[in-house]
Amino acid sequence: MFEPSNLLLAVPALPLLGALLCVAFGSVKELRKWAHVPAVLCAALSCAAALTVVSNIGEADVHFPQDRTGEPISWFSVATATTKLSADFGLEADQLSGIMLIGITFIGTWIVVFSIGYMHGSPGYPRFFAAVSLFLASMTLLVLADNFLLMFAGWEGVGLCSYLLVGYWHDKPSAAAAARKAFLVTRLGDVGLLLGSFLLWQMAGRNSFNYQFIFEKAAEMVNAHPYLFPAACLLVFSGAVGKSAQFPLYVWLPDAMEGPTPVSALIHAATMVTAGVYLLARCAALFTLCPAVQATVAVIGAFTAILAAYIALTQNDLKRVLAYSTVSQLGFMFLALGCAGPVVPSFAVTAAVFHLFTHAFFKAVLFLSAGSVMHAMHDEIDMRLFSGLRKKLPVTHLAFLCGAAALAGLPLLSGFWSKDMILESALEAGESKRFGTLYYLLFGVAITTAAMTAFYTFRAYFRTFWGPLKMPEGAHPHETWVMNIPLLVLAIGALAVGIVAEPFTHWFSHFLGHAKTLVQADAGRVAEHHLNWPLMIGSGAVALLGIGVAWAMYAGNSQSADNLAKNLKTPYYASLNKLYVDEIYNVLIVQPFLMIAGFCKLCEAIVYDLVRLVAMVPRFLADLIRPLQNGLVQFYALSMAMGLAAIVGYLVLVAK
Amino acid sequence: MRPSEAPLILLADTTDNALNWTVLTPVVAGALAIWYLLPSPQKRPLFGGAIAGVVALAGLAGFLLQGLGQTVPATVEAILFFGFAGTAVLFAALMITNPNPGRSALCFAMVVLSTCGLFLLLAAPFLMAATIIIYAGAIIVTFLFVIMLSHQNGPSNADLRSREPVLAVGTGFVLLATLLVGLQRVYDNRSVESVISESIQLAASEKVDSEYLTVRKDGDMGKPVELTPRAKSFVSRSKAALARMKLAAPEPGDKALGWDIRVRAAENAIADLERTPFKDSDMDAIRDDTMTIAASLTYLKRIREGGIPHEGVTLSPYGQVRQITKPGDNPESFAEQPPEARSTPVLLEPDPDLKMKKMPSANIAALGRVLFTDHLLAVELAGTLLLVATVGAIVIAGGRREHPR
Amino acid sequence: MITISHYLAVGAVLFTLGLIGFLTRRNLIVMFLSAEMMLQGVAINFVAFSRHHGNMHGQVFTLFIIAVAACEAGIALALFLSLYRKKRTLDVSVWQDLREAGIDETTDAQPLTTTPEDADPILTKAGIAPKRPLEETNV
Amino acid sequence: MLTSDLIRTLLPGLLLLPIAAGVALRFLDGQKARMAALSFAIAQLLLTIVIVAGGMFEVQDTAGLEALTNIREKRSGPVFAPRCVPGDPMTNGKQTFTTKFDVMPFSSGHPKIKAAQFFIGIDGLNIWLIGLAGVMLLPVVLLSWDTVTDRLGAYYSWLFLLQAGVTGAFLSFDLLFFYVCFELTLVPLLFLIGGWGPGPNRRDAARKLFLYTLAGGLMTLVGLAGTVLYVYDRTGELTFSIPKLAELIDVNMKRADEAGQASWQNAQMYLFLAMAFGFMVKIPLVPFHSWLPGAYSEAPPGVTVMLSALLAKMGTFGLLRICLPLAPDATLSVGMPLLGFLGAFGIVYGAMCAYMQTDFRRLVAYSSISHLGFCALAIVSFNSFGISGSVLHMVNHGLSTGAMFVLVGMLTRRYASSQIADFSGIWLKLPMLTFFMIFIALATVGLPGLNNFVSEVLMMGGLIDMRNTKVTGIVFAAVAGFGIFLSAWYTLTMIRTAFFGPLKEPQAAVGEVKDLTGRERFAIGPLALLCLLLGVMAQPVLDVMKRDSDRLAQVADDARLRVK
Repeated sequence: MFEPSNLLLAVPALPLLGALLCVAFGSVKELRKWAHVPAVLCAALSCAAALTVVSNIGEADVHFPQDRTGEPISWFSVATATTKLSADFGLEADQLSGIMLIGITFIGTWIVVFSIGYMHGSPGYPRFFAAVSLFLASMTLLVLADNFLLMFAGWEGVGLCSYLLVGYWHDKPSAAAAARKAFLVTRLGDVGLLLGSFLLWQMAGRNSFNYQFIFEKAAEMVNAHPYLFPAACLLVFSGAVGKSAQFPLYVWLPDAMEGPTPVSALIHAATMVTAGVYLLARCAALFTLCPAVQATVAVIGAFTAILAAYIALTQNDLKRVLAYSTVSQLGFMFLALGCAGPVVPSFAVTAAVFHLFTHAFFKAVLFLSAGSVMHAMHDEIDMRLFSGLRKKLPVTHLAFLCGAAALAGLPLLSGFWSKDMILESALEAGESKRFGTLYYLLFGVAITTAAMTAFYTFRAYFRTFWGPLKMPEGAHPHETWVMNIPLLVLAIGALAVGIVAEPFTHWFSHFLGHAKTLVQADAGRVAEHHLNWPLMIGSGAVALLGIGVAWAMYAGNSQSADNLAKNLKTPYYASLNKLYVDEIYNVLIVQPFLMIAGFCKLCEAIVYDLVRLVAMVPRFLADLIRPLQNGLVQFYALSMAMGLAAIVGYLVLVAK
Repeated sequence: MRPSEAPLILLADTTDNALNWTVLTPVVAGALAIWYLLPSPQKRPLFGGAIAGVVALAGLAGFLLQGLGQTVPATVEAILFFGFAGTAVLFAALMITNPNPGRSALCFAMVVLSTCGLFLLLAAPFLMAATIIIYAGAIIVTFLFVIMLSHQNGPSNADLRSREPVLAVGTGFVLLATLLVGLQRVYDNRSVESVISESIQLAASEKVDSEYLTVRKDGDMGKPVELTPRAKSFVSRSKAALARMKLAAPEPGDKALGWDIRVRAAENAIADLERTPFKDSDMDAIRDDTMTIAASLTYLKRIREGGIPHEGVTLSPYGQVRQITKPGDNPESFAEQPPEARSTPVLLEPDPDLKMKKMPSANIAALGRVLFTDHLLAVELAGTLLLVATVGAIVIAGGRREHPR
Repeated sequence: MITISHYLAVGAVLFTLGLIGFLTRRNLIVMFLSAEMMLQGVAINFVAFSRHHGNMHGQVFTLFIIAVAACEAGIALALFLSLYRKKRTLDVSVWQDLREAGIDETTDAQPLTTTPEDADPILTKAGIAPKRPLEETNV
Repeated sequence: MLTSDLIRTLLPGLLLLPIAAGVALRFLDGQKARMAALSFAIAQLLLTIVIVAGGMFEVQDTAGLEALTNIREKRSGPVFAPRCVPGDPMTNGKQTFTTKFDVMPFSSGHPKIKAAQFFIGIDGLNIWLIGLAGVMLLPVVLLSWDTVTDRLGAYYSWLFLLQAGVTGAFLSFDLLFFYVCFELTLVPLLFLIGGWGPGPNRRDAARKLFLYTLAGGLMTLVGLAGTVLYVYDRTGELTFSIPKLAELIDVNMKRADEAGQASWQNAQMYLFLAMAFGFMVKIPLVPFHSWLPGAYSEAPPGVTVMLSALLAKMGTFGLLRICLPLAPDATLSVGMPLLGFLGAFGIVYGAMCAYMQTDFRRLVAYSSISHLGFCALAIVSFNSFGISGSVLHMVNHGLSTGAMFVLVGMLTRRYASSQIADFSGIWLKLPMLTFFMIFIALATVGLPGLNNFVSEVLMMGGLIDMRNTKVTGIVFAAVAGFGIFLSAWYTLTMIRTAFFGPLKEPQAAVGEVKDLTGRERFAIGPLALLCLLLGVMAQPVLDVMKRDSDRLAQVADDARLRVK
């Protein structure tokens, strides 16, 4: 029963059970306020199961069902003599999934705990926990699935939960709009992912969606389909772009902040948005075969990183700053993924996944702190309305500071190490023959972004917690233990997880480097683990520079920020208005789409009655001969006689 | 030839009996006369219609005398026929042209009476009597009553105008022309006779190759030659004549008469003639073919004229009741004999077995026997129909409302 | 010799004249007489064929024609009467109600003016004095 | 254990019960009619369950079929093998997959001239559609409970006759019987829409539906008759049995020499076009769809459910049952590009139009066009994935769109408006209805774990696997994928407008507006449950249809080789 393979099944099954229990609790009036209990319990148990599973990942991966030789448990399958389209219910935990699992279940559990306090008394309390549990189930399914279709099921499941949770306050129009936007924009990428998976399936001989099966045929596929294969990779990548909020599909993520803050922390910072990173890491064996695609990935990642960072510079909404920073950090991860190939894949991918891992911690703690602030400020999150809260919310302040420092990449904190690995990959990729210059350029972009990151993070920090005390009306700041404990736990994680896991022990990269997919992608190359001191010093300096500027501008009550904004009007407003991307999309995509739809409607109005033209033909003919029906008996008789005379007369007198 | 093709062959047979003067004269003049005389708001001079009517009647007589290919000797029967027929047609024309419905009814009575005369000539005395009693006696009188009941006083729209006179008259007379031409085609045997005589003539002629075929120039001897137009016409007329003969094919049981043999022989001969080109050596074969055609057509024509010879008493088509003699051992030679030789007259001969002592009583007896044996169901149905009609008439006409206005 | 074809020709002429009468004349009774005359033409044909073939079937047919004509006459005259009562005329052209909707009625270009006729004489029911039109009582 | 004999005995009951109900209900009215209709619907459902449950095993058990296969051509075997045929003559206690119920004999005893027969049976293609028909009747009756108020007896009577017609078309294995049922459905529809529709344009909509689809159906009749006569001309066998015709064509196409094949292909092209036209109108594919929005929006809610869930499926079903096996080469050479293009175009066009609709019913109607375009598009891939996916999608779409219309009907019954813009924040007022609406909407957009996902994946697979026209297949798949996105687009937009946001209600139609009653829950609950069930456990369904979809794919493969 407690064999690893069964526990593997328990990892997604327990949260699913939790979700069902939450629904059951919700349907009983007395139990409604206890609806968090099953969610928390199941999340915790799932976490425990996940840890057990990960500890068992050694030489051999953990599978469900355990016996690989027999027929897989089929969700649905159609097979012919030579081909097979089958969605198998097969779970597999390797090192990559293991890392993901820990992040998801551990952080998820603490966020669920935090939610108990945060969501207290809100309408639809059971609904929230049911959705969160369902999310955990889907997300773990996503990372554990051993084939594309099952992964896609989890992929869509998290999308659904995101939709439900962003639209949690469904009577708020902005939340409703944000939910729809989040679902639709990611869905656009998902379609690409589905198509890409199918193309891979087709190229691999139409037999299986299994990762391993497809990866093993990757080399053959590239040779056989020199154009289709990169296209398939790009399609898969488009799925990742949608889910992980990369340019051009990132626009949903800032809007998704309409959801409850724990949701933002869990789904839109720590876990779901990293699914794209996970996917690309998983498919590293495919992507490393297409350098052009890899370069695209890197460019998109870097561009997203700097774009989002630029927008984040001036946002006044605390959660939005964090949202854009999430986008930006995800861009970093994609940049690292895009370096795999020129760099030893296991190194670059490890960089990305490591950043993913640390980012999950510090971004979660940042969001939760922001949530705590919001909770205290009577659901106000506009930084212009409050300041100087460090006295009122000491635990929150502390946690936020930890998270912000880690995010900014202060040396020795977790963000520093992971960001450093990414920069190093980019730098190293610059030495490659193809696209070398490009990667150097991207490195420059990344360094700039790092500086901006430090600046905007601490801008938010200083504006919120420093300066004179200012609070919106009706706010009565308080902190409860149920919210504080998760904050502190995650804050410790944000500080320590980096230095513990990687820089001196290389435990993380060794562990991850053994993942089959990465071994295959490495193709025999070995990653060198060393500390690049100049780079480390440089990036530390850049981070400190950013923080310093922020301190100078916002810590005191100086007018320098306002002066700067007045002097640099164009860049300031561009950033404040998010570079007008929403407006541009509206003009470039939404409006043309609506115009096409309107055109279709117009066509429809025509087509709808077009068939009546056909009906008019007999009516017209009838109008021609209707006068013959004049009601005179003799006329009818005459017509008959004339007809008879004409026919017989023709036959007898005329016809030869 | 399949049975369904027969009428089309007949209708398409225009090699002779095309629309000719004997048909055109009565039809055109009759159409003019009727159109002239039909009631119309415009007054038309009466004499125009009268002249056209007289021409039409004369034309009709001409058609009957000349157009049907039968000579009409001046017998009493013929005089009576022309009298009755003329009266019937004349009064029919008057009936439809007279504006006064009462007079129309009287004219119709005259038509009925004339028809009865024709019935008598056709050896149907009972029908004559019945028609006079029922039609002239009962129906027309009822009509007169109705006419009086609807007290027609003065001119009315209904009587002084005609609906579509031109179209109706045209239609009617086109139909009449069709019928008359059809009659000619079916009953006029002159074309067959001409084919027979021509083929006999050809068979006897020594100049067959110069008249029947193209005249060859010197030095062309031995080369094949084509048919002359005249020869082609002969072949096609022979075909038409044969087709006409085949229309009257006897019942399958009478094949002993040699009908099929003759038909096939003629067909082969015609096919032989059509098979051009010819050589000099074919001349005798051509003569043989024409002889075969002549002999076959003669034979077929005789069978046709004599009706279908079978045993028993028959009313022969030309007014004689004759007893047909048995074909004997040699049916072919029997059929080659003229009809008179194949039967013996029995008219007015007392024959106790057949109960035909006197013509009128014999007619009624025979009619009664047929009615109550072969047509019993129909008689009953007719009786029921009469009853139902009586009830219907009472129901329709009976319920008079108090005041219609 | 008078052959069957002569009789058929006469029958055809009668038939045609009857047809023309039926098509052109507008008085219901004359139309009916025309139809009867067509039947006469047919009857001549039947009797002639009867003689030609030497059997009685043609004559039997004619007999049935007479029977049917009698029925027809009875029904038709009853119908004429009831029609006449409705419109006070025997003109067939006044009955054209079954034409297509929206098609104009066919009327004569210059209708003859006819004097309105009196209603049928009404027999007095026992015990009830007949009602008179108002003008007449005033006079 | 349900034996095939029992099912064979019960099978005509699927037709007779609704007919009997139709006759009986004619004499009832009011509450009595409702209760009687409900009883009949439950009886029909139970009968369907028995037959489908038993038939599943019967259809999967192909042992008898193998024996039959060995007798005939080595590789092929019969194209269709209807199981549990009433009137099966049974040689040696084994099914012969034929019937002896002659209805219209064309000769007395000539061995090669067969009669038109009462030939029904179940196989992998129709068994789930029959199940669908049985399942949908109950919600329809329950939905009509308070949405229809006058002449109830007549209404339910027509409804049951409609059910009989649809079931007959699905069950039929005789060409004439199929056509008769196919067209007979129009008569009840005409009366139901014209007589009980809620709007003022119902007469016009009913007439348009009737004439339009009748015109299409007549073209199909021409095609069907042409096929029968052409086969008679070529093989000397006159038969209306679909399995027999399919087999004759299959075998003779293989045996024919090149010239024979060419002439046969030429004839098939015209026959296919004629046959497919009626089905294209019925589905409907896009240029021939203009009867649909009117009919869907003018019909009473229950009838709309029937229309969307069952009637439309007759078209796609006909493509599989009739067009492909009876004109395989033309279906491949002409049908694939034609249907594929129209289907692909319809997906996008229908979705675009759906987005622009302001009325709930019209929106769902256009979404139906889009989905059925998907179905038709997947059929033309003509491989096992596409065909089984398509058949499954017929069932899934029937369930989800049917449920969608049930919900729309419930909503519009409560309010005197069906304009989407009149509603907002209905979630606050009717949470349970909203729950089901979102659930069904998610099923419609193809969320994994719900039914449409499975069929959509299979259809996508079929399109990608569309052999020998690789690029077209991928383009088709891309369009289909885009269609999936578009369906989310318009559905969620509708949900957002009407169900999210602050509360805004139009004027109530009758009395106070309350959430779903027990009866309504009973109508929609099972449908939602089935959606979930089919999404999670689709494998048994696919297993049952496997043999037949594989065989059809085989027919298409053979034709593919010839067409090349």
